[in-house]
Amino acid sequence: MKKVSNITEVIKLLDENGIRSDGRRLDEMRKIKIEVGVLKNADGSAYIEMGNNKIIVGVYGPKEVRPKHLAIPYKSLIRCRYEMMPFSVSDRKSPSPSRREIELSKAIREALEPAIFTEEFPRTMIEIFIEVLEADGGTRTASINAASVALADAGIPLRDLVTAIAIGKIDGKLALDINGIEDQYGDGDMPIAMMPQLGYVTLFQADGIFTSEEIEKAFEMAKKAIWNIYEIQKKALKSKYLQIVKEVDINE
Amino acid sequence: MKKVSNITEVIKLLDENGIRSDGRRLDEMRKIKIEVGVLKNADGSAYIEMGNNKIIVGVYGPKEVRPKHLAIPYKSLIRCRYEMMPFSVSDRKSPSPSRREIELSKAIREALEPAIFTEEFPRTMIEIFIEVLEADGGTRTASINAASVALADAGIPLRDLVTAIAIGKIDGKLALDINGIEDQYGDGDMPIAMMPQLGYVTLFQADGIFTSEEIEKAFEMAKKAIWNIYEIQKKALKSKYLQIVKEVDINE
Amino acid sequence: MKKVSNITEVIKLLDENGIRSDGRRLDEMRKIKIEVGVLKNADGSAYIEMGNNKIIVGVYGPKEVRPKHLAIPYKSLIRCRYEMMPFSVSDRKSPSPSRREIELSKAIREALEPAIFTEEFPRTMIEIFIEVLEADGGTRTASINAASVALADAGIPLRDLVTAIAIGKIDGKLALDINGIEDQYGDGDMPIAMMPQLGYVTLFQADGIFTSEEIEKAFEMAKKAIWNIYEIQKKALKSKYLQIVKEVDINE
Amino acid sequence: MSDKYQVISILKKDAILQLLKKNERIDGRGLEDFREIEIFTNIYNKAEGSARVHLGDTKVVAGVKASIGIPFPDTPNVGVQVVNAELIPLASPLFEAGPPGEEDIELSRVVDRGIRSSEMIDNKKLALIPGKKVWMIFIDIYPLDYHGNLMDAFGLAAVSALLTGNLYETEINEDDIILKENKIPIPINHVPIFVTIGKIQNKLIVDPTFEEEMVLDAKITYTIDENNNICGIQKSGTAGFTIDELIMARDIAIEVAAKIRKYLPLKKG
Amino acid sequence: MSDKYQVISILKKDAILQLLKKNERIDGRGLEDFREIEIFTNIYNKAEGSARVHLGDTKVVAGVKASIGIPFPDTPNVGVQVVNAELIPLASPLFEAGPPGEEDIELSRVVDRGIRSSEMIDNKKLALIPGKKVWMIFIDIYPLDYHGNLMDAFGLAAVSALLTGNLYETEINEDDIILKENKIPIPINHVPIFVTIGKIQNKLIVDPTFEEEMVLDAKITYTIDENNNICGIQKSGTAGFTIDELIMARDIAIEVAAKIRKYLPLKKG
Amino acid sequence: MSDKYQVISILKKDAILQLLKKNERIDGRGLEDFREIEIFTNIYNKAEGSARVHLGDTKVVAGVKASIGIPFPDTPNVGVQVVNAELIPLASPLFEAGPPGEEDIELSRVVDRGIRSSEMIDNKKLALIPGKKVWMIFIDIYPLDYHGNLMDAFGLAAVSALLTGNLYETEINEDDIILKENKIPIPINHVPIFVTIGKIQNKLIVDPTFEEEMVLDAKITYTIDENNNICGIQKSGTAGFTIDELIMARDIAIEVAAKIRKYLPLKKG
Repeated sequence: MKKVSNITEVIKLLDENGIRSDGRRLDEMRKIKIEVGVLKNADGSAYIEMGNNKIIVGVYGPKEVRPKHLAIPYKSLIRCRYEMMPFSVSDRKSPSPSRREIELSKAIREALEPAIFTEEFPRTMIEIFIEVLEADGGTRTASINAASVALADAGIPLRDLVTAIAIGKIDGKLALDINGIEDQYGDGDMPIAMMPQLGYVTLFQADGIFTSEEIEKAFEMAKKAIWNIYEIQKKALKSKYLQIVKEVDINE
Repeated sequence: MKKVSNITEVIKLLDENGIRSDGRRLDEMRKIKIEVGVLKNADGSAYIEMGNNKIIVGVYGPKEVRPKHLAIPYKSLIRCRYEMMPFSVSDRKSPSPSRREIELSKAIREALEPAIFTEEFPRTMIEIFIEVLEADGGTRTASINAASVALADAGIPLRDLVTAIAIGKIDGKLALDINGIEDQYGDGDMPIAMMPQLGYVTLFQADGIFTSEEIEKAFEMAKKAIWNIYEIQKKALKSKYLQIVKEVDINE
Repeated sequence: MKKVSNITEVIKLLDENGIRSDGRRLDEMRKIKIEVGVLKNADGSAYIEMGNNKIIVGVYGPKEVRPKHLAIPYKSLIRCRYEMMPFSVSDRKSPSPSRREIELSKAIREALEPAIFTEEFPRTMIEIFIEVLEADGGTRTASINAASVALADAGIPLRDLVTAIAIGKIDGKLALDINGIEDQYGDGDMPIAMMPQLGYVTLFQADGIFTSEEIEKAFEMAKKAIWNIYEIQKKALKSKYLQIVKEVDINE
Repeated sequence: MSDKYQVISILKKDAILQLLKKNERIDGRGLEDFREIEIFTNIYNKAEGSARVHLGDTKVVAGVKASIGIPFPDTPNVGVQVVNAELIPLASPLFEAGPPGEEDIELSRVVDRGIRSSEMIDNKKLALIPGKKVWMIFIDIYPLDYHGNLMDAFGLAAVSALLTGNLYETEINEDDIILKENKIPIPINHVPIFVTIGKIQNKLIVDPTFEEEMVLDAKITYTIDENNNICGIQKSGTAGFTIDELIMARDIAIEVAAKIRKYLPLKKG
Repeated sequence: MSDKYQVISILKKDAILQLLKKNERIDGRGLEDFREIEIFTNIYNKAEGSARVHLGDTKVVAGVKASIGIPFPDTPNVGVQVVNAELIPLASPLFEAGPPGEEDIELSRVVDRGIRSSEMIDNKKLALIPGKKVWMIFIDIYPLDYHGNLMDAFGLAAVSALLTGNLYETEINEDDIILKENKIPIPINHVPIFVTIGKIQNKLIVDPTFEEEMVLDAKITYTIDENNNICGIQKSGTAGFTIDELIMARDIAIEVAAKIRKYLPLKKG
Repeated sequence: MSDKYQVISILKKDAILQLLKKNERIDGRGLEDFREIEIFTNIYNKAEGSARVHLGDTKVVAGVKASIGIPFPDTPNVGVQVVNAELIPLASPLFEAGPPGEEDIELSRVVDRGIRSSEMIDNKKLALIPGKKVWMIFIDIYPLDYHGNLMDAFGLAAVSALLTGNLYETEINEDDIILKENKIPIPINHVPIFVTIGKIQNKLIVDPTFEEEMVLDAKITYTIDENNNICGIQKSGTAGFTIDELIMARDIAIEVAAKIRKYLPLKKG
């Protein structure tokens, strides 16, 4: 439960020096931490902290499709379930899936599927389970960053990782990686996911109002940030691999 | 949303000359307009305006039964779904099916099924979808009038068309084809559907209080109206057929 | 609907002579009446009155499992549905299953299954339907008493009957077979089910606070009562059997 | 219940049809005879009213619960009536657990309309503070053993439970309702009886058993009040009736209702 | 709709792809042409506003209902807007009855966001007693005949129904709202247009038909207001776009939106 | 989870049983040893309290949310406590998405009763305006990785999140509650520990792993407070216990609870 501030008080998202309420510059990202292989049952998994967002993702598959009649003869069926835990937000969320969660599950699935060689595993399914433990603006992009790492961790062949960031608009200016307050009181939100190496945008949404020029500028800001996150994703994957190598060393 | 009238005001459904609030005599029907073949995807379709009621019906089938285990070895399975759109009534109706809609779906299905040669299409199903766009008393009878035309339009062999009308009771008198206000403030409602040529009554319901004599008189009133509507149904079907013939002419 | 008593009034569950509000001693059970074979459709059935509790149980099976994929290759699937009728309690219960009913359905099923030779009927299912018509504390134990008799009536081979009673705690003292008021205003409730001949406890639950000693004492109290109820169960079964024998005599 | 048609054997079906041609029924009844009726009332003490009805082997229960609630905005001065019926699997292998299906809903709505149209409950007496607080009367009906003609058994159970039911006397203290010790009967104006007549080929039969229902072409239920007025009609089934059949059925229903009425428990108060 | 992929023949699929290579479409349209548009408004009289939209063979309806309700605690001074869309089986053999699935929900949420972000409805004028009573505006959208591009048709229907809708004038009497005889237009600020562009291989096409949707790799919907600002974006489908494609699609969308805008019914009041 | 029985191989099952005969377990533990426990608290900042508990490989989270609501009419002077647990498919291929099943519900109800019976939360301190406004405490529990004995892990997570949780201080202004800047600990009276003991043939084992659960005959959970009183019991599984076994299990549970209690986070305030 959040304390409701005096509503007559104006929320100031940007100070006279162009510094945001959490101290960041407009083009500054929040801290990101990714851990790989955090779950034992899941075939692949990852945990991400992106600012205050805390999200865990598990991937199962490729596995048998149930019920069977949903199997697709020429590719793997991708399923994705994005869920916010009831305690992840200011006012407790009911545990049953909200319309927002259902829409985001589809958008995230369609952000990830372009990266998966689905045609290599016909008649199977790959399941992606995303649980938001704490939410603070940008959970869908953080989820995508963790999920593509979890897919890689599951050994599922990928064309590229999928990397995502949101561009927001606060006090009329574009701002990278907006947080919860900026999302709530700002003027717009534009999440973008890309396969950085291949140059494809696989998630692209917006609400709020953007001019044509702002969209182009937003792509520029996003691309830069996405390359940074991409490195963090790869490092996270590598560190798990290195750890395994070390364990093998020790055991020898 | 309807403006709530002053509730102390008495609703007068019949004036001193026996004229109803919408200007009709007790034995006078509202205007009916039927169009056939209004939808392209449906195998058969019809649109009806009966007074202010506006209803569209689509028929699919005979087609494969899903799930398969519901198939009936010796006849076609008839399915019927009667739905009021949320904006079709004064106070917005929730989009999920109400108990009233579920009951009427059954009653309408059992009004139509006697006319269908179901035994000619074993292990198949015929689906009848009824959407009420605007409701003003008598939607179930208007739905039946449109649905039997839509079944014919789908080329499904019928023993006869099914034709329906409601008899109401207002200010203690039987009234043909009652509208919404008459239904709400009147003393009773008795919808009747028949296969006119064959003389079978396939829907018969009532609420309110009727004497034995009133039931017999109601049948007389209904029969007359039903023959009139029957002609309108046939004309609607014929006009589509003629149109097709004309189109063929043109194309030759 | 129950009249709400003046809430400042203290509920006295035990008088100065150790007599309970319904006149019983602490170790005194309520009256039990069991009738066997009360339903014709069910393969086995029983009706129990245990104090004011009135419960009817029907058993179907062993029968084909639906849907088929739930069948267990080496034993019978036991299903159990415990339901309180909306009018069985002070404030009308909604007809949809409550979380309490779902939990008790599981607990009762797991109290009965140990007594059933499930391995004799692989790939079948046995269904136990429990309907509470009037509830007054101890419905789960009364349900078990009736259900094990209904299973026997269905001719399902049992290792032993299952017999149940609840021990409660009122005014700090253990009390046998607590009723609704004692359950509501008392300090604890500990339902116990046993297969008396075999000495196995198949249901054991508690809420409230009990010391280690109280648990041992509760077992002693329960065992005694369970042997009494066991005799009533057997008599009920025998009386139906005798009745059948008599009917046969008469028919000869 | 979509595969009801597979439930009885062709031999039994033939037997029923052959007998009917001779105006006989498989259980020996005449075409217009109903099965033995037993009614037990006020049997469940947590309910404001209750009834168990046996109609031959068909056994059903109904319970009435009352609570104080808010009236509907368009009827501020009358109580609220809710009827709910559920075909529970206890009563038949054909019934499945789960939310009410179209058959459950039709049954409860026909009972509801019959009670409402006959003005059985004196609804205006259920308004406690007009526009603000009214009695809400819930009538829940369940089958225990299903052997045909739930419609009439459900109607009889609901009516019997209402007839013998009680409400707390109330006292109004500004906007609060105080329930007093004393109980008074549910205010009753009229008593509807539900009579279902089945059509098999061109025969009309009263109170069909389960096996007869399996071969019925269609059914018609008339609800009849004590003045022989019709206060409810519901046709069901996949065939039609001629108008003559419907008028004949109405006359049979009026006669049968008068006979069933004698089994009713005494009205309270 | 998971087996949409089986719905059209491989021959038709090939034909579509072959034509597209020559920048042609199976129905003869140019890549950036939309189908014929017809809009009928205020056609259902129980609704505060209504519209039927034909986009080629695709036919949809939208209805607006208003009622007085309580505002959300965090926005006490603005009205409530609810958009609901359901893919009913009347409109296509691919749609199934039942609660809305992810496709229905996505469609209604994109329409909702477009109306909200463009500030189409002057929400502040819907507050009747700030913090206590506001107008709630429900927009329900249904397909009647589905032949592709429900997104744009749904958006156009919702917008047309709002543009031509009416609310009762109100009078405030302490804490009660009195509805007066007179009706006034729903207060409108801006008008968003929804334009969906499909990507097949490396071609961008406007207003895809059902058959084109079956071979699309991905779709992008831009919502455009009358100042050519973007007030909503939604990418869907199992492939990606290059940034250049997205910018090109944006430019096409702005042009197309301007053309579609001419079909809009006249704003009331 | 109905086909759990197919999940582990017969070889593994045999291995477990053979070892148990020698009072050994497949992971090397003694019969009454629990797995390694790790507890992390106050880790999710939107929650009033939170905990992540590792019990060997089993990982679960619990979060506490508080909001101001209306008390139940029959307990006007105490706060409201709601416990919810859901077996999400993230944690195991055996769990399915969808509304809670009987296993989820049993787990949450046993945790709920243990907290309630032990009077862990000082419920009376949660009444803000008696009869009108109280704190509602929601405890939501989820598995992340399921490797046996969710019961004890869920209990430990719920208790740890409550122990370290905080509520806003409140001020009462007539009928309104004002939340102040300051936060105070959730008022705690007692601390229950949940100990589940499995029975395999005639052996009793503490803290069963997933593989052991697959061969268990039955389970018994005792909830133990800091005075070694029993404040909750739940038997589950398809076999029975002798009374001697149940008493032995109780003694083991009391001993184990005392050991687990040392892992608890420090109580706030």
